[in-house]
Amino acid sequence: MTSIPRPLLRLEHISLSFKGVKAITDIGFEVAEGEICALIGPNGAGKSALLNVINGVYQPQQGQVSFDGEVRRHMQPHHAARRGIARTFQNIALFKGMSVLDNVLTGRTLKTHSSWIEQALRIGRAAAQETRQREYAEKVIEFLRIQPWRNTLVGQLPYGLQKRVELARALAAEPRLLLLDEPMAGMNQQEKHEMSQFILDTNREFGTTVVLIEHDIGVVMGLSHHVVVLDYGKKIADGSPDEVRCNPEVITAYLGTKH
Amino acid sequence: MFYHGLKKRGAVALGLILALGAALPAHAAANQQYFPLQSYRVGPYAAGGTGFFGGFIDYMQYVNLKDGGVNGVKLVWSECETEYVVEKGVECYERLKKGLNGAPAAATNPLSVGIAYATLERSTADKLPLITINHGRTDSTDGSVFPYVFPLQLNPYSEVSAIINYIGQQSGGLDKLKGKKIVTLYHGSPYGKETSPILSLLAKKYGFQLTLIEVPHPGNEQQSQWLTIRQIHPDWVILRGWGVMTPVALKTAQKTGFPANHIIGNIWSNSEDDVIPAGSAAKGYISITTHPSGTQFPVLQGIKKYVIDSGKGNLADPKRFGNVYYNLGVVNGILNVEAVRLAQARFGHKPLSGEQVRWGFEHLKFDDQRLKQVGAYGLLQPLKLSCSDHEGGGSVRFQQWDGSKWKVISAWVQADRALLRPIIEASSHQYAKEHGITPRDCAKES
Amino acid sequence: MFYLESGQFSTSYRQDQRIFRLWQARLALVLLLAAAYTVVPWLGSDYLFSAILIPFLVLSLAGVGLNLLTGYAGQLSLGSAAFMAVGAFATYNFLLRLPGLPLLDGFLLGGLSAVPVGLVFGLPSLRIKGFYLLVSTLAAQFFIEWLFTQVPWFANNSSSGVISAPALVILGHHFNTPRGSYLLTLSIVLPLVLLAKNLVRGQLGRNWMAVRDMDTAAAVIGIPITRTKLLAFAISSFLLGIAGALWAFTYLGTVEPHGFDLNLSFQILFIIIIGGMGSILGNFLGAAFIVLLPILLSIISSAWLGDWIQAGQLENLQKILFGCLIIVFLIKEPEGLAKLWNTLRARAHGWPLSYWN
Amino acid sequence: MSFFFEVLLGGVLSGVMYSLIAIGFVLIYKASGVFNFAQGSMVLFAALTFVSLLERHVPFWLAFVATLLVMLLLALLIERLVLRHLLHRSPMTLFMATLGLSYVIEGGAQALWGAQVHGLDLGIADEPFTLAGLMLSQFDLFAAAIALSLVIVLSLLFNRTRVGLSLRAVADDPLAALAIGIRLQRMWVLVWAVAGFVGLVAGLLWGARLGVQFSLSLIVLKALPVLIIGGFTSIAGAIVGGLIIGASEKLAEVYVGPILGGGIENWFPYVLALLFLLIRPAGLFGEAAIERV
Repeated sequence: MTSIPRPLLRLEHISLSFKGVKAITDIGFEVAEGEICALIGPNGAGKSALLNVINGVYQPQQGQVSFDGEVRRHMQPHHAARRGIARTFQNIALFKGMSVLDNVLTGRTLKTHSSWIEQALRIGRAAAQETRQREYAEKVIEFLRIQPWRNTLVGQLPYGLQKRVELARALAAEPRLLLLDEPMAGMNQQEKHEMSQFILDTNREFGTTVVLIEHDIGVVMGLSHHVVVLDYGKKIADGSPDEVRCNPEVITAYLGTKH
Repeated sequence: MFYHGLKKRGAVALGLILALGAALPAHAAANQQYFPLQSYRVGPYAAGGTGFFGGFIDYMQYVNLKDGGVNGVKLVWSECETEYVVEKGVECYERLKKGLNGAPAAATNPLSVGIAYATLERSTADKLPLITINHGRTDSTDGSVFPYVFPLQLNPYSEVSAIINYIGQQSGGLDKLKGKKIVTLYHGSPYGKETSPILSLLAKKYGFQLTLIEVPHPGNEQQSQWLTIRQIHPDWVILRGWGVMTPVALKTAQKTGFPANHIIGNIWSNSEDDVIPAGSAAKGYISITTHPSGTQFPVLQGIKKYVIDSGKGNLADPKRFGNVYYNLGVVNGILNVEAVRLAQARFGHKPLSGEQVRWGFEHLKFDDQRLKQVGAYGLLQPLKLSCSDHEGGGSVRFQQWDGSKWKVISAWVQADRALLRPIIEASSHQYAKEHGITPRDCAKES
Repeated sequence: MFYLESGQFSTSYRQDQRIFRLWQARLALVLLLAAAYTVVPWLGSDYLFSAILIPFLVLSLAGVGLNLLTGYAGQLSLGSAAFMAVGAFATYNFLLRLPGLPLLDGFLLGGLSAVPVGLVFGLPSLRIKGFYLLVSTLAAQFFIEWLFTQVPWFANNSSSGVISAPALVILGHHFNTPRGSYLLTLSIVLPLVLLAKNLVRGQLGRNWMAVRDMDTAAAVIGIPITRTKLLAFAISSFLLGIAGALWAFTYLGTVEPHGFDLNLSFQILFIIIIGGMGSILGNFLGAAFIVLLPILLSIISSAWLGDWIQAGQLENLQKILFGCLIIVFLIKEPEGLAKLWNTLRARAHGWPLSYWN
Repeated sequence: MSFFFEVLLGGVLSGVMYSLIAIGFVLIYKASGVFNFAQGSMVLFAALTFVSLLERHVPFWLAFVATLLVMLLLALLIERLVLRHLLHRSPMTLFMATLGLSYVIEGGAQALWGAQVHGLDLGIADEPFTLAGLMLSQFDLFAAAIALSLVIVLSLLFNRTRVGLSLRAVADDPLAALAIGIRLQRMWVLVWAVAGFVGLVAGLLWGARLGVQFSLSLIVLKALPVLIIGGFTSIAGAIVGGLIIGASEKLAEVYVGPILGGGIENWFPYVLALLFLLIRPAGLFGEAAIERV
């Protein structure tokens, strides 16, 4: 696929290895503002590792990530968050001891500017902001239709709902780039359908750019504008769903014939 | 037993106090004088508490059974476990100070520096004497500033002064102290440090070479300290121990080859419970005491006859009868009861308020004749208190552990109280200043 | 009467964010406070004040302090007493060496001086977790205890090393009586607890819990881990510092360094375990429990089994009981008395429908 | 100079005692992931039971065996009543549970045997003799020998026997161990009982030193830094850690103490351990815990 005029995210020659074991080898691709990009590939292809590189959980040995024109080799997670990158995790990383509402509210942390002293005394910006955060959180909760569980501890929710709450927490941060690590893993068709709807709506209503990892090819093809295929930590295809679908390497990779 | 009955009803009453959070209406008192006991029979220092309060209770019991109380006023008491913990001590003080079924409290006797400090100002405010026999706040010796506090017999300063005097005797005169090496091994706590300035002062005065070494609380590791001592090679080691520290010190001394008969233990390192755990290492160890152990004294025989033999004794373990802590309890009992008796002589033969008993304490006077009357000659030192002197005695005897029991090896050795007085007054007056107290004029006191 | 609360709907988030959403709760609170300031001081006895209410209030505050750190931010600490000691000795010295310094400012400064200490011993928490952190907090415990015993200056060179309460005077009004100390303590503790409550229901509180539950995720959503943890240590030791000053001056009156030993730290930890980790109310329940249980036990026993169970054995019994309770709570109700209380209320709401929620 | 070595040696030898306590921790931590704060009170309980039996004229070995049985019973109860119900809980929770446990055991020990101090004579003299200009005591050597043989026995137990193998399996991965049919509960009982045994030995040696009494339970506080330095999972580590702590704290007390006013032994080991933590969080011999993202 030809270079995009103004990509929101560009990865160049990213290589990552743990104690000598290569997880990612010289990968580079671009994600345009406002598109939904899917990362696919067999297990251990290095998809999650790549997300972790993008929002700074891992530091690549080589290559650089540029987000919104800003180039950096080393990015700390909270810096990534500040720049507007939010994400969900493959095995849910919610705050189990807190209610759904509180979990979503933690997503607002970067939007809160009152000092803790103001919060303690409930003076100045604190009270007003608390209310504003609450309003926004409620908006997200409504948007993802999880109002009934607003005050339930997330630990007690079923898997599917937890995935939704995690998405809600990510959205609460009003991200420009949303990284979703297998948002539909372990869901039945019905749930997958709903989740895809949420992702599409998010993308449309908030214009959020999305990079997601998904195994269900059907869902991927239906959902994304742009697909990147990884295998053994290398990029083997990159393009529109149709282009990728008929790419021989991809087929072999998926049919698993030796090469 | 009838006083247990009292105890029960008293406790129920206390229950009510708790429930209502309101003061107990003091209904007409039976003819009784009450002693609130902040005792401790568990925890690290249980050995001391059990012995002391055992002796104290047995003596009061003895007075009840033998003479039917003091001039017909029965002695009653109830215990409250403090576990030697200050907070609990305060709780107990507050719980018991109101008296028992209208029987007014005479005085409190917490055998604990910490609790004594924490209840010192309360006692003064509540007009209830606070008896800290052989311990407590040194400057409370000055009764003009501390009217309600009585460090009877011996305060910490007198303690060390007497020890130095004894060492002087041993080396043939205080002038011979010059150039002697003395190490003081002290418990790492305010109690342990309290006497350091006095020791330094005496060191300057007599020109002996003093080294102060601290043992961190609780003191169950002293290898390094004793190696240092061995390095110094002192003539004497003064042991200012507490609880486990003393036996461990003796053990470690043996281990590092320091002779036990050149270690002198202070007043809280002088009981059977301090040496028995050290086993053979304690043989020859010397310590001071304000009262010999043993049961030969008439008063103890009396207690045996009236209390122990009739199965009313307080001790669970009869072997402890007549040991150091038990006898301290008996001595403490004698002093308290005598104070009540003196106060009754002045205010009438009836239950007295703490304020009245205080007068009794302040006029305590034991000469040999009186000591013989109460059957405590040789057990209790002659002493005389006054408005300005709430200590009274200030002399100790020295005892040596022969492996199975303590042997008294000296006559009464007096502390150099004249020397200490100005220091004490300086400190007490500072206290008076801090707390806006105007000292009583003792000339006016009768 | 509980179902009276039905039909109270929050019509704005402001309303919904109230600490006490229901008018019944608010009324109860007002009545409670009114009683605490009028009826109790009027009826109460010295014993009630100085043996029950004051320690209860002080320990509650200390519990809040530790709960912010351990219950909310998830940093286990056994050094609470050390920070209390710093508060007490600092307050003492400020009031001693700056004559004319108002009493309350003294307490405030005491609390503030505990903050840097808390930060220093909190720093390792950035690298180490779980009970490894115990080492750091225990180091604090022993070092501080040693320091105050060792350096006579802290106790104004008094040979006994004991510090005693300054005159508790505010604007010429004396608070040295038990009743006065109670009112003083109450008026210091309540506002501080309110502040703590505001913190934990605000953004910082949520960040603390986030760090407690999963710090990697917390970092990813932009919570500054270092800052959040250190703030927990700072604010916690501030509250503990003030609690320490109260402990020394409105409760005991005099205190020596060993008064702030490991056992006190344990006690405070037990308060939050029994009362409920991650709950403000819990600290009060836990403190009440830990203050009252021993007293009730000893009174009951001396009242009814006085003869055959002696004081000593009772203490052992109580020790055993405490231990068992700790374990039982950890097993059955990790969220402590606070949780039990809430379940009870939930039941009451449902009444008479017994199988409500 | 010889003084320096004496201090060093003395420190090393009291370090041996610390190691004895620490081993108990390591065993339990290895097998059940519990940092057992109650180890100290177990030592107290074991020693108290033993001494009280002796004082009731029970012959030495009988008393020893009887005490072992008591410790076994204790382990059984602990597993039944506590551990079993705390499976899969956070280490913090488990730790606090053992805190409660220590209260129960201390209270029980005193309720059962009373609070007075007991002397204990193992018949080994603690008098010094000089060897190559260095002062030693038979007792120290005896203690060291005991510790050494204990380590050998334990490592044999762990590496040679079938029980030991399954123990290690449990330590490595409880679930897998369950899967291959190892009875977790039984293993825990076993380990706690062994820890009880170690506690008894430690209790006897310490008791002979300090007299058997309440403050025995306080030595638990010395073991924590030892574990930090040695690592929570290595018996060898416990030994080495103990020696390091023992030696360094004594040297510090003698050479640094006077400058600071003495009595620094209580906190010095912790500061030392803290430095270790910041430099080598896993301890000398412990396996570094890797955190999954």
